[in-house]
Formats: sequence, structure tokens, C-alpha cells
Amino acid sequence: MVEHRPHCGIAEVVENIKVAPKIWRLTLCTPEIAAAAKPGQFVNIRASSQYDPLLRRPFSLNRIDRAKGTISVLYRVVGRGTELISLFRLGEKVDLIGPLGKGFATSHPRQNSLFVAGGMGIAPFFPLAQVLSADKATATCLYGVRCADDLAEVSHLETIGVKVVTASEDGCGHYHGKVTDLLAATLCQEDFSLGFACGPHAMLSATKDLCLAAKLPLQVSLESIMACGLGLCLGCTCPKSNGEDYWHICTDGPVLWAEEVDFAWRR
Amino acid sequence: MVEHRPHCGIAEVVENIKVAPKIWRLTLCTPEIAAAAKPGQFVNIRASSQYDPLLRRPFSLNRIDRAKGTISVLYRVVGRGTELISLFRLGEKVDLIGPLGKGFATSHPRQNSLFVAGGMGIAPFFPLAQVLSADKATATCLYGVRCADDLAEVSHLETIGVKVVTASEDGCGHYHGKVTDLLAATLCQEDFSLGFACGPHAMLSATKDLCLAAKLPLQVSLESIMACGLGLCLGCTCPKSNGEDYWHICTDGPVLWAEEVDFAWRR
Amino acid sequence: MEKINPLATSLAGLSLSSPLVTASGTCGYARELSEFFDLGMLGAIVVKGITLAPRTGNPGTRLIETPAGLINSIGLENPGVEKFISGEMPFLRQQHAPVIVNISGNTEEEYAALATRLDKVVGVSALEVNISCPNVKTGGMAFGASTIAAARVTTLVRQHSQLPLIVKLSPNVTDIAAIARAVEEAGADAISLINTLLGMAIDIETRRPILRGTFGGLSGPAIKPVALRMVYQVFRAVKIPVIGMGGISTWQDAAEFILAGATAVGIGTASMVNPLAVPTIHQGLQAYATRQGVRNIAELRGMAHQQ
Amino acid sequence: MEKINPLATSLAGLSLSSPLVTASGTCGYARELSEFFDLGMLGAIVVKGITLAPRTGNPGTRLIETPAGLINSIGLENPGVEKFISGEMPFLRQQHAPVIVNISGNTEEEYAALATRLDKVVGVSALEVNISCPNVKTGGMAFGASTIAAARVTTLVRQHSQLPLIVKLSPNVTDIAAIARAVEEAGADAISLINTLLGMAIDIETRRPILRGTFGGLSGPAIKPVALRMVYQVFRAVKIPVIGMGGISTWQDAAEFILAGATAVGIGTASMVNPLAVPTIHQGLQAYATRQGVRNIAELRGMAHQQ
Ligand SMILES: Cc1cc2nc3c(=O)[nH]c(=O)nc-3n(C[C@H](O)[C@H](O)[C@H](O)COP(=O)(O)OP(=O)(O)OC[C@H]3O[C@@H](n4cnc5c(N)ncnc54)[C@H](O)[C@@H]3O)c2cc1C
Ligand SMILES: Cc1cc2nc3c(=O)[nH]c(=O)nc-3n(C[C@H](O)[C@H](O)[C@H](O)COP(=O)(O)OP(=O)(O)OC[C@H]3O[C@@H](n4cnc5c(N)ncnc54)[C@H](O)[C@@H]3O)c2cc1C
Ligand SMILES: Cc1cc2nc3c(=O)[nH]c(=O)nc-3n(C[C@H](O)[C@H](O)[C@H](O)COP(=O)(O)O)c2cc1C
Ligand SMILES: Cc1cc2nc3c(=O)[nH]c(=O)nc-3n(C[C@H](O)[C@H](O)[C@H](O)COP(=O)(O)O)c2cc1C
Ligand code: FES
Ligand code: FES
Repeated sequence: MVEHRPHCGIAEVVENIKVAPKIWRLTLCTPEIAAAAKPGQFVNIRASSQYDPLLRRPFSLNRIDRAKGTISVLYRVVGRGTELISLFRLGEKVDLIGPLGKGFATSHPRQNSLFVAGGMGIAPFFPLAQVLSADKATATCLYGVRCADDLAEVSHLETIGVKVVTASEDGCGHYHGKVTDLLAATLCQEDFSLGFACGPHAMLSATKDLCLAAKLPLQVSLESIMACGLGLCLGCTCPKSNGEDYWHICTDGPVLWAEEVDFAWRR
Repeated sequence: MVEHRPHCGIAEVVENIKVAPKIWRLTLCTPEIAAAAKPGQFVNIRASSQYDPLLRRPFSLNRIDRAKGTISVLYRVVGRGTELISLFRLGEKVDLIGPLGKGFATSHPRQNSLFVAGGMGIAPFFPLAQVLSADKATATCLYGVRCADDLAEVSHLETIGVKVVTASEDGCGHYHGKVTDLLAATLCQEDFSLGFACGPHAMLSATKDLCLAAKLPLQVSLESIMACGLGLCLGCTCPKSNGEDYWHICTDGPVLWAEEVDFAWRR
Repeated sequence: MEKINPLATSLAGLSLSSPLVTASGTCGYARELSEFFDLGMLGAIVVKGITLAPRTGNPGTRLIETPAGLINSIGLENPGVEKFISGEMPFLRQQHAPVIVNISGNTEEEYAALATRLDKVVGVSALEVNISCPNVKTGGMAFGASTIAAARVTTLVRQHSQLPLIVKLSPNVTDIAAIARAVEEAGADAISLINTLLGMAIDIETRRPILRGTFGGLSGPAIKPVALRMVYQVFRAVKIPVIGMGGISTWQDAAEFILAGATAVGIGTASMVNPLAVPTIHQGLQAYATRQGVRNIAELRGMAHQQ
Repeated sequence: MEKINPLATSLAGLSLSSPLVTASGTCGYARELSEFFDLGMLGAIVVKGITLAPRTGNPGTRLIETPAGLINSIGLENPGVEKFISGEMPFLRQQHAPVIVNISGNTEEEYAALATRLDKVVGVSALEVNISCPNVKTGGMAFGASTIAAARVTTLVRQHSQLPLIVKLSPNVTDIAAIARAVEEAGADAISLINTLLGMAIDIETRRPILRGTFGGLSGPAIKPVALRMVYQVFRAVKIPVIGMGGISTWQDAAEFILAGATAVGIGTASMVNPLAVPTIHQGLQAYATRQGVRNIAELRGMAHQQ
């Protein structure tokens, strides 16, 4: 079950701008969703009014502005759905559903939080950081990218007090190497009360292992192909760590406790 | 066989403007097509880069500007393809093929031509009139519409010397009634050397009968659902008046001599 | 005086407030959709396929988007009949729509056991016997592929249940009319069709089928022309009512199925893409009935067959 | 030294410059496409279906656009075998690609007569026996719907022709593998599939089927998942090569069919929408072969079946 009754309707494009060579931010006016949304939840957007592409595309909430009644998503153009979305114009009407899924659990001790982001996994952390900073909790974000072109959000996160450390294998970041290597190093140096991770499967899997070893409770935000995003189709599974049955990412997640997830699964 | 090797490629949108409540003119930069095109031919445009809608949409050439290397189509928004086309933006790349089909035969005596247009059937007459007026031939255009909102092109045609008489059943035109009634009246009053008609099936059928009776040779521009526009699929048929086999509108037409066409056909 | 409902219809003894029903497996147990519209708009709620024992469903990727379509390989994930009755029926009973339970078995015995178990459950209005699921190894589609097997399952379920019996056919056959006649003769009260077309996709980088089970079921607008054709064929072949489905996304699609002969129409993939599909289609059909000058949509049923 | 062509392949004794062939009936007799690209890129030209006598084709609407698909009801319009030989073969002989003639009969005798007539015609490299056309009243699909009828036609054509024999199967069957095995045993040298899925559409204003013949054949991207599944199934069932087709529009689609087991792939509806589809797919496949590290695309054939 989703936490709020999701809103399904039309929202107007307030802004759709390129923030990095392949990365865009789409801002939509949708007071209902803005009012109900929590960090870590997502929206499901129709890229076309036609039947191809047929399915909506899910994106994490990247900005939640209750006052303005807007939400944003930060997306990378990877295929035809995101290509079409990048063509959305100011004032255009967009068909979307949200907020969907369970967001980050922030009711746990989190004086000193650690974010681990891989690539577009950076998207959900800004609203999370806002909630944390409102409570005077501190946060460090380890942010891995392939190259400088993939970097987004750094200055925004810093503005609201997050300490951002970037990692890349091409040397463009603070740390030369994988974000999970940076994580290993960081966990040796500092103690954190709560971890949040979002990014590619392999990165999340390694992050889980490292945090488990460091006894740091970790929440992961997962992805899956989704047909409905609502719990109707049961298509968006990932195995539970009990080895028996499945989580449904759209309703049980997308954020789950890492220990509940079996990352050994592959498609 | 098409008359010229058609060009298949990408053209840039130079202009896409609303000229009446539901009618738009799209102008594309495509020097190859502009150079080869003749009045009465058409272009086949992809409305979407996706598979739905799957088929291209055919439109008569409404402007042929060799000097600028542009062509235009005048289109009415009637369904999802034309809806999508109306969203084409300045500079956008459009996938089109053209020029296609056989245009109007202008090598016949045509000192005093008569155009009969119904609704969007007005589209191909401007370039035809340009050719005729270049040869100092005169032309009268009987133009039937349902209401004033459907009117387009009148002043343009007049500028190049065409005498336009409009007919409508709501009384917005010069003549109150059907364009074919206007035609009957006109044929009683004046002699023409050659007739050209474009419009709905029933209108063309009645026009054929009237012109036949008046011994006025008539060319009609026909429509059909088209899958290829190139003669590949054999799907765009209309029966020959020989009662035996079919014309293929995309290659034998869209312009045919009215006497060669059996208008009794219905889908 | 009561307002006349131009969409009210009846099917196999059930009275439906509209011809619109959910397609099994695309609307769970109706909880989620109830957040989007009044389920009373539905002629019936056809629930996700139920099996005797709980099933966790298939491992690996379960969904593949295709041009205007969707391949699924859910593998009948469901809580099993007991947990369905205790966990889902209380909610379903409170909805203002008859509940049709879609059942699947690996063996004939399982179908019989499911029929027996569900027969007296309060709130269960009819059974939809799924002899067409492509996503389970044994059983499933095998029953739907031969007239003999289809008839046997139907007879058996008939023997074990007093409930109206709807048999859901597989489209992956040479002669859908023959299967329809076979299940009619075996005692089916209605037929629903189509289930998904068997399809697949291959990952060209890993060079392997994307689905662990290689094949999955194709649904959505892509299959509508095939579904409509089969409904048309079956309408001519049998006297029992037909629930038509397969790609219905707009009221125009629904109207086509009714004209082809469907008494009711199932909305599946469309609801997943747009949870407001049912109310939108409901409104459109109502207006269509009025424009066509009929007092009830049922007057249009099968009209496409008239010469 | 000659440049190695990573797409060269062979099929039923023919050497093809690429796995790409035209799908019958979607490219006429190749004249029109020759204006868009060098036909030498094609492994073979499969011409529009030929019958013994000329056919004017079906009256009324012949085309319906559907979501990501196309329903056609052309009805095998063609000039008949004699005029084909005199009118089209001279042009076809000049092209740098083998010519495969697609033949259709209303009766077994017509298939035999066509095979006899075409057997010694210079420039005809192979026959594709269409036992799957949904758009003619008698014959056509009827032959493709049963193993016995399919085998009989195959045997008969085999007896009357020395040419490599490709049998084109209908997808509208329960067990495509069984039909494939039957035609293999009857002497087919290759199998091509799929022909179109039987579909229909209804005009909701006139309330009548849009096509005069009610049903037509569904092609295009919509059917690709079904076509790919059938190619995969047939590859496992027979030893003779398979020409796969059905909705192939991109090089990725073509690659999927090759991984599923196709020796060659037919491009149909895609060429009608985009006459440059063949050269685009040709280029994409070439680059794919290189990226996959194979010297010839044939090394990828059927790889999706490996464990
Ligand atoms: C809960 C959730 C939140 C997400 N948040 C973001 C976000 O904030 N920013 C962002 O850029 N992306 C996000 N994604 C991924 C995003 O949904 C996909 O990138 C997008 O759907 C791709 O659409 P496309 O048509 O451009 O690509 P396609 O052409 O469909 O496919 C391109 C590639 O993307 C993969 N893909 C397609 N659909 C999905 C999907 N639903 N989930 C994961 N991968 C997919 C395909 O397997 C393929 O490799 C999120 C996904 C989920 C499930
Ligand atoms: C040679 C030719 C020249 C044409 N020239 C013009 C023109 O200059 N201006 C103009 O406005 N229209 C013209 N048309 C008609 C135009 O092609 C259709 O209006 C357009 O394809 C509709 O597309 P849609 O997706 O908006 O409509 P759809 O949603 O596909 O259908 C809406 C309505 O349009 C009809 N329609 C769809 N495709 C065609 C088609 N290919 N031909 C005829 N009717 C169709 C449908 O039957 C339906 O009733 C021409 C058609 C042909 C064949
Ligand atoms: C995700 C999914 C799950 C399905 N599960 C079932 C099921 O459990 N039982 C069943 O009979 N049909 C099932 N179906 C088939 C649908 O009920 C329906 O017959 C089919 O999808 C065609 O309709 P549509 O195109 O409107 O979705 C399922 C379909 C989908 C897409
Ligand atoms: C307009 C049209 C005409 C066709 N004519 C024939 C034909 O004459 N003989 C034949 O065997 N198949 C014919 N087919 C089927 C195609 O060859 C092909 O099998 C089918 O369309 C699937 O491929 P596609 O989706 O790539 O088009 C025709 C298909 C179309 C769309
Ligand atoms: S996407 Fe359908 S249940 Fe999660
Ligand atoms: S549209 Fe294909 S032949 Fe005319």
C-alpha cells in the first residue's frame, strides 16, 4: 500500500532545463503532489500521449516546494522516454501520478547521516537533506560519477549544509576511484548514525556490505522497470533477504532497509 | 511509378503557424523537394519518431518556393497525427518523403481554368494557380466550406489573380449553399477550358457529373489512407471507371482524370 | 423515478452496473484502484488469479515494454486461496460490484479444489477459470490449447461449483471458435477472452532471453486487433455471453468490442498505465450510447455482425 | 584482397550478401525501393505474392492503422505469373540480389502449376510458398493452419520444382513448431515466418467491420514479440534455416531475430514507413557484429538458445 492516496492528473511544466550535458531538471506545478510528497518518493510520468512508449517513466522527487506547489525531477536522457520528456515545453501539460511509494524513513536516529549516491542516484538527496537540516542533523554525501559531465546538485546540496565528497574514476572528483572505495575509506574515519544510498545495483550491493560491516543502518532506494507504479501488476520485484518471496519496489519501496534486500539477485 | 525519384530525409521547420482556428501551415526547408515538386504532388510526413502513430501522413504541396528551398503544407487538425504535427517547433527536424505522386496535368488547354475546392481541398490550388498565372492563363476558384472558420487561402489566391467565389451552407460565403450547386450555376454562365477539383469524395463525385454534363475536362485530386505513399503496399486504391481494376492513388494519382475514376465506390 | 442507467447489463445471471470489468491480474484485489475512482462504476471486479497454494511468482525481470504493448511474466504471484478469502474478501465484499474470482491450477484436481473451496464463500459472485496463463510451467495455457482439455477442466469446475462459470480462453490457438464451443458445451456460462499472446524479447548485449522463463504474455493496445477479431469469431460460435478484452484503452475501443459481440469488456493494461481509464471509458461509453440513440448499450451488442 | 563482408551468409544453397531480405508484398517488385538504396545490400529480393491468374485485389478499404501496427487486406493484387515473368523479371534480373518468388494458390493444383511455371525461369533463385495469406477467401491461410495440409502443399511444390523451397508459415496456429516440422519433413529447404496475425477493426459510427472481408493481417512493430517467439520456437524444432520477420524496424530488432535463430530477416512494414530502413539496419548490424567481436553475423545465430 502506498502511504498517501496518490494523485493522478495533469500538471503544467514550470521549467525544463538542462543542468549538465545529459541531465535535465523538470519542474511541474502540482500542488496536490507537492503537499503530500516526502523525500524518497517518486512520480510516474507519461512521456507521450500516444501508445508508444506505452508505460509511464518513474522518477524520484528531486525538489518538493510546498509553498510554490511544485515538484521537480532530475533526469538523465537515456532512452526514448527521457528523450521525449526533455522536449516538454514551458506550459505544456504533463500526465503524472504521485507521490508514489514509501520514502526515506527519517524517524530513526540520524544526527550524522551519510548519503551514498551513484550517478543519477543523487536525485532524491536534496529533499532528504532539507528535512534533515531542518532538524539540525548533519549530512555527508559521497557522490560517485563516471565523469565531470555526470555531476549535478553539488552546489545545491552544499548550500543547505551537506558536505559533498565526489568520487570518479576519471579523476574529476575529490577522490580518484569508485564511490564504494571512498565509502570504505570514509567509514574508517568517521562514525555515522544512518546511511542512505541510491544508485546502480552493484553499487548498492557493495554499499550494503560495507555498511553492514561497519554496523551502519542503511536505507537503499531501488529501481525496477515498472508497468503501473501502484501495486497493480506485481511486476517490479526484488527478492527479500529471507530468500523466500519478493518486495514490490513501487509500493514496498522504492526505499527499503538494505538488510531486507537480497542483492545477489540479477535479472 | 512516381515521376521523380522521391527524396527521403530530414527537413527543418521554418514556420508552423495557425492560419484559421483548426488550420495550420507548416513550412519546411527541403531544397531537394522544392526543386523537384510540381503542383498537385504531395509529401508524406512522420508525425512522431515513435511507432504510434506508425504511418506517415500525406499532405498536398501548398507552397513550393524553389528560391528559398522550402515547401509548405496546409493542414487541418483532425486526429492525433495532425495534432502532433501542429506541435512541431521552429527548427525541429521533420522526417518526410517527397515529392510523391503525379501532380496536375497542366499541358492541356487551360486558358480559363476552373478550380473546385471543398474544405481542405483548397490546399493544392495555390501552386497550381502560380503555374497557370505564369502562363497568363486565368482561373476561377469555387471554394466550399462549412463555416467561416474553415476559410483559408482566399486572399493569397486573389493576390495571384485567381477569382475566388466562396460557398457555404451557413451563409458565410458569397454563395449560400453547396459548392456543387455553385458549380452548377457557374457552369451555366461561363465556359472553362479545364477543371480541377479537390475535396471530399461526395463533392468530387458530384463535380465529375456536372463537368461531364458540361463537357468540361476535369482532373480530381483524391485521398486515401496510405501506408507507404510509394507504390509498395498497393493499399491506396480507388476503382477505375473500367469497372475492372484499381488505381493506386499514391502513384497513379493523387490527381486523376475524373472520367477514369469510378466514384460509386464506397469503403 | 430511478434514473435509467444506459450501461447496466447482465451476464450469466449477474447484474452489472456497466459492461466494464477489471481484467484479472492488472488490478490486484481492487484496493489500489479504489483510491482513484468509485468501484461501483465497474460491472464486476475480476481479481488477480488465485491458486490453491500461495505462489511467490517468477524470479528475474517480469516486465518488458514493447511497441504499444507489454510483456509480463508475473507467474501468478498470489497469496493462495485461503489467504485470499481471509485477507481480501472482507474488503471486496464492501465494494458495490460483484466479485469474480479468477482461478488457475496446475492440474485438473487443483481447479476442482479451488472451485469447491470458493463455491460457498460469501461475496464471490462468479468464477473465471483461467485456462490460458502463459506464465506457469505446467497447466495454465496447456488447458486452453486443446478443445478436449478445455472442456474437461470446464466440466470439472462445473461439477464442483454452483457459481456462474466464466472460462477464460487463450488466444494462442488455431481455432478459437472451436475452443469456445467446447467450453460452452461443457457447461460454461460465459467466455472471457483474450488472455495474453505468447511473446518474448532478447537482450542483444547479454544475448539471452530477457525473461527467465523465455516467454511471457503480450498485452496492451498492440494486441487489440487480434483480440477484437477473436471476440467477433467467438460471438458467432456460441450462445453464451462473451467478456471481451485485449488492449482496450479508450471508450472507442470498448465500443468496438461491444459491436463485435461482447456483453462486457475487461480493462487491463490500460488501467495500469492510467488508473483513471475505467471512469474515462465509462463516461465515453455513456455518451456514445446516447449519440447512437440507444437506451441501453446492450442494444449495440454484436451489431457489427448485421448485414 | 577482398574486404570481408561480416553480413554475408547463405541460405538453402543461395549466397546472400546480407541477412536482410524484403518481406513479400511490402516492397512490390523492388522497383520503388531501388530509388532509395542499392538493392545489392539485400540478401535477396522477395517479391510481392504471385498467383497463377492476375488478381485485382480486394475492394474497399485495404489499410487500417493500429497502435504500432497496420492491418492490411490487399487480397494479393498481382499481375499473375505470366505478366510477372515478362514484365518484372527483366528488371529484377539486373539487380545484384537473388530473387525469391512468393507464390500463393487457391488450390493445391495452382501451387503445383506456379512451381512448374517458375522452375526454369532465369533469375528466379528460390520459391517462397505462401501458405499463410489471411486475405484471400479460399486457400491461403487454410493451408497453413494444419500440419497435414501444409505438408501436402510442400510435397507438391517440391515435386514440381528444382528450386530451393521456402515455406512461409502462418502465425495463427496453436503449435507453430509442429507445422514447421511438417513442412521440413515434406521437403522444405527453409522456413519463413511470420506472416500477419489475423486482426480486425470496426467503424463505431457505421457499426460495421472496416474491411469488406472483415479480417485482415496485422503487421508492424506491434507483432514483433510474437514473431520473435515463434522464430525462437521454430529454430529449436527444425534443422532447416529460418527467415524471421514480423515488425523488424531497427538493427536491434534484426539482431534479436538472429539471436533467436534466424538465418535471414525480412523487413516489411518498416520499409513502407521508412524506405531507408534496409540501409539503416544494414549499417547497424554491421557495427553490432564488430562490437560483438564476431567476424560474421552468422556466428550469433541462435545464441539466445545457449545456456
Ligand atoms: C523509483 C524509480 C526512481 C527513479 N528515479 C530516477 C531519477 O530520479 N532520475 C533518473 O534519471 N532516472 C530515474 N529512474 C530511472 C528512470 O525511470 C529511467 O531511466 C527511465 O524510465 C528510462 O526511460 P527511457 O524511455 O528514457 O529509457 P528506455 O529507452 O526505456 O530504456 C533505456 C534504459 O533505461 C532502462 N530503464 C527503462 N525503464 C526503467 C525503469 N523504470 N527503471 C530503471 N531503468 C529503466 C532500460 O532497461 C534501458 O537500459 C528511476 C527509476 C525508478 C524505478
Ligand atoms: C494525397 C493526399 C493529400 C492530402 N492533402 C491534405 C492537405 O493538404 N491538407 C490536409 O489537411 N489533409 C490532407 N490530406 C488528408 C490528411 O492526410 C489526413 O487528414 C491526415 O492523415 C489525418 O491524420 P490524423 O492522424 O490527424 O488523423 P487520424 O487520427 O489518423 O484520422 C482522423 C480522420 O482522418 C482520416 N484519415 C486518416 N488518414 C488519412 C489519409 N491518409 N487520407 C485521408 N484521410 C485520412 C481518418 O479516416 C479519420 O477519419 C491528404 C491526404 C492524401 C491522401
Ligand atoms: C501484469 C498482468 C497480469 C495478469 N494476470 C492475469 C491473471 O492472473 N489471470 C488471468 O486470467 N489473466 C491475467 N492477465 C491477462 C489479463 O487479464 C488480460 O487478459 C490481458 O492482459 C489482455 O488485456 P489487456 O490488453 O487489456 O491487458 C494478466 C495481464 C497482465 C498484463
Ligand atoms: C501490405 C502487405 C502486403 C503483404 N503481402 C504479402 C504477400 O503477398 N505474400 C506474403 O507471403 N506475405 C505478405 N505480407 C506479409 C509480410 O510479408 C510479412 O510476413 C508481415 O507483414 C510481417 O512482417 P512486417 O511486420 O515486417 O511487415 C504482406 C504484408 C503487408 C503489410
Ligand atoms: S510497477 Fe506494478 S506493482 Fe510495481
Ligand atoms: S500507399 Fe502504399 S501503394 Fe499507395
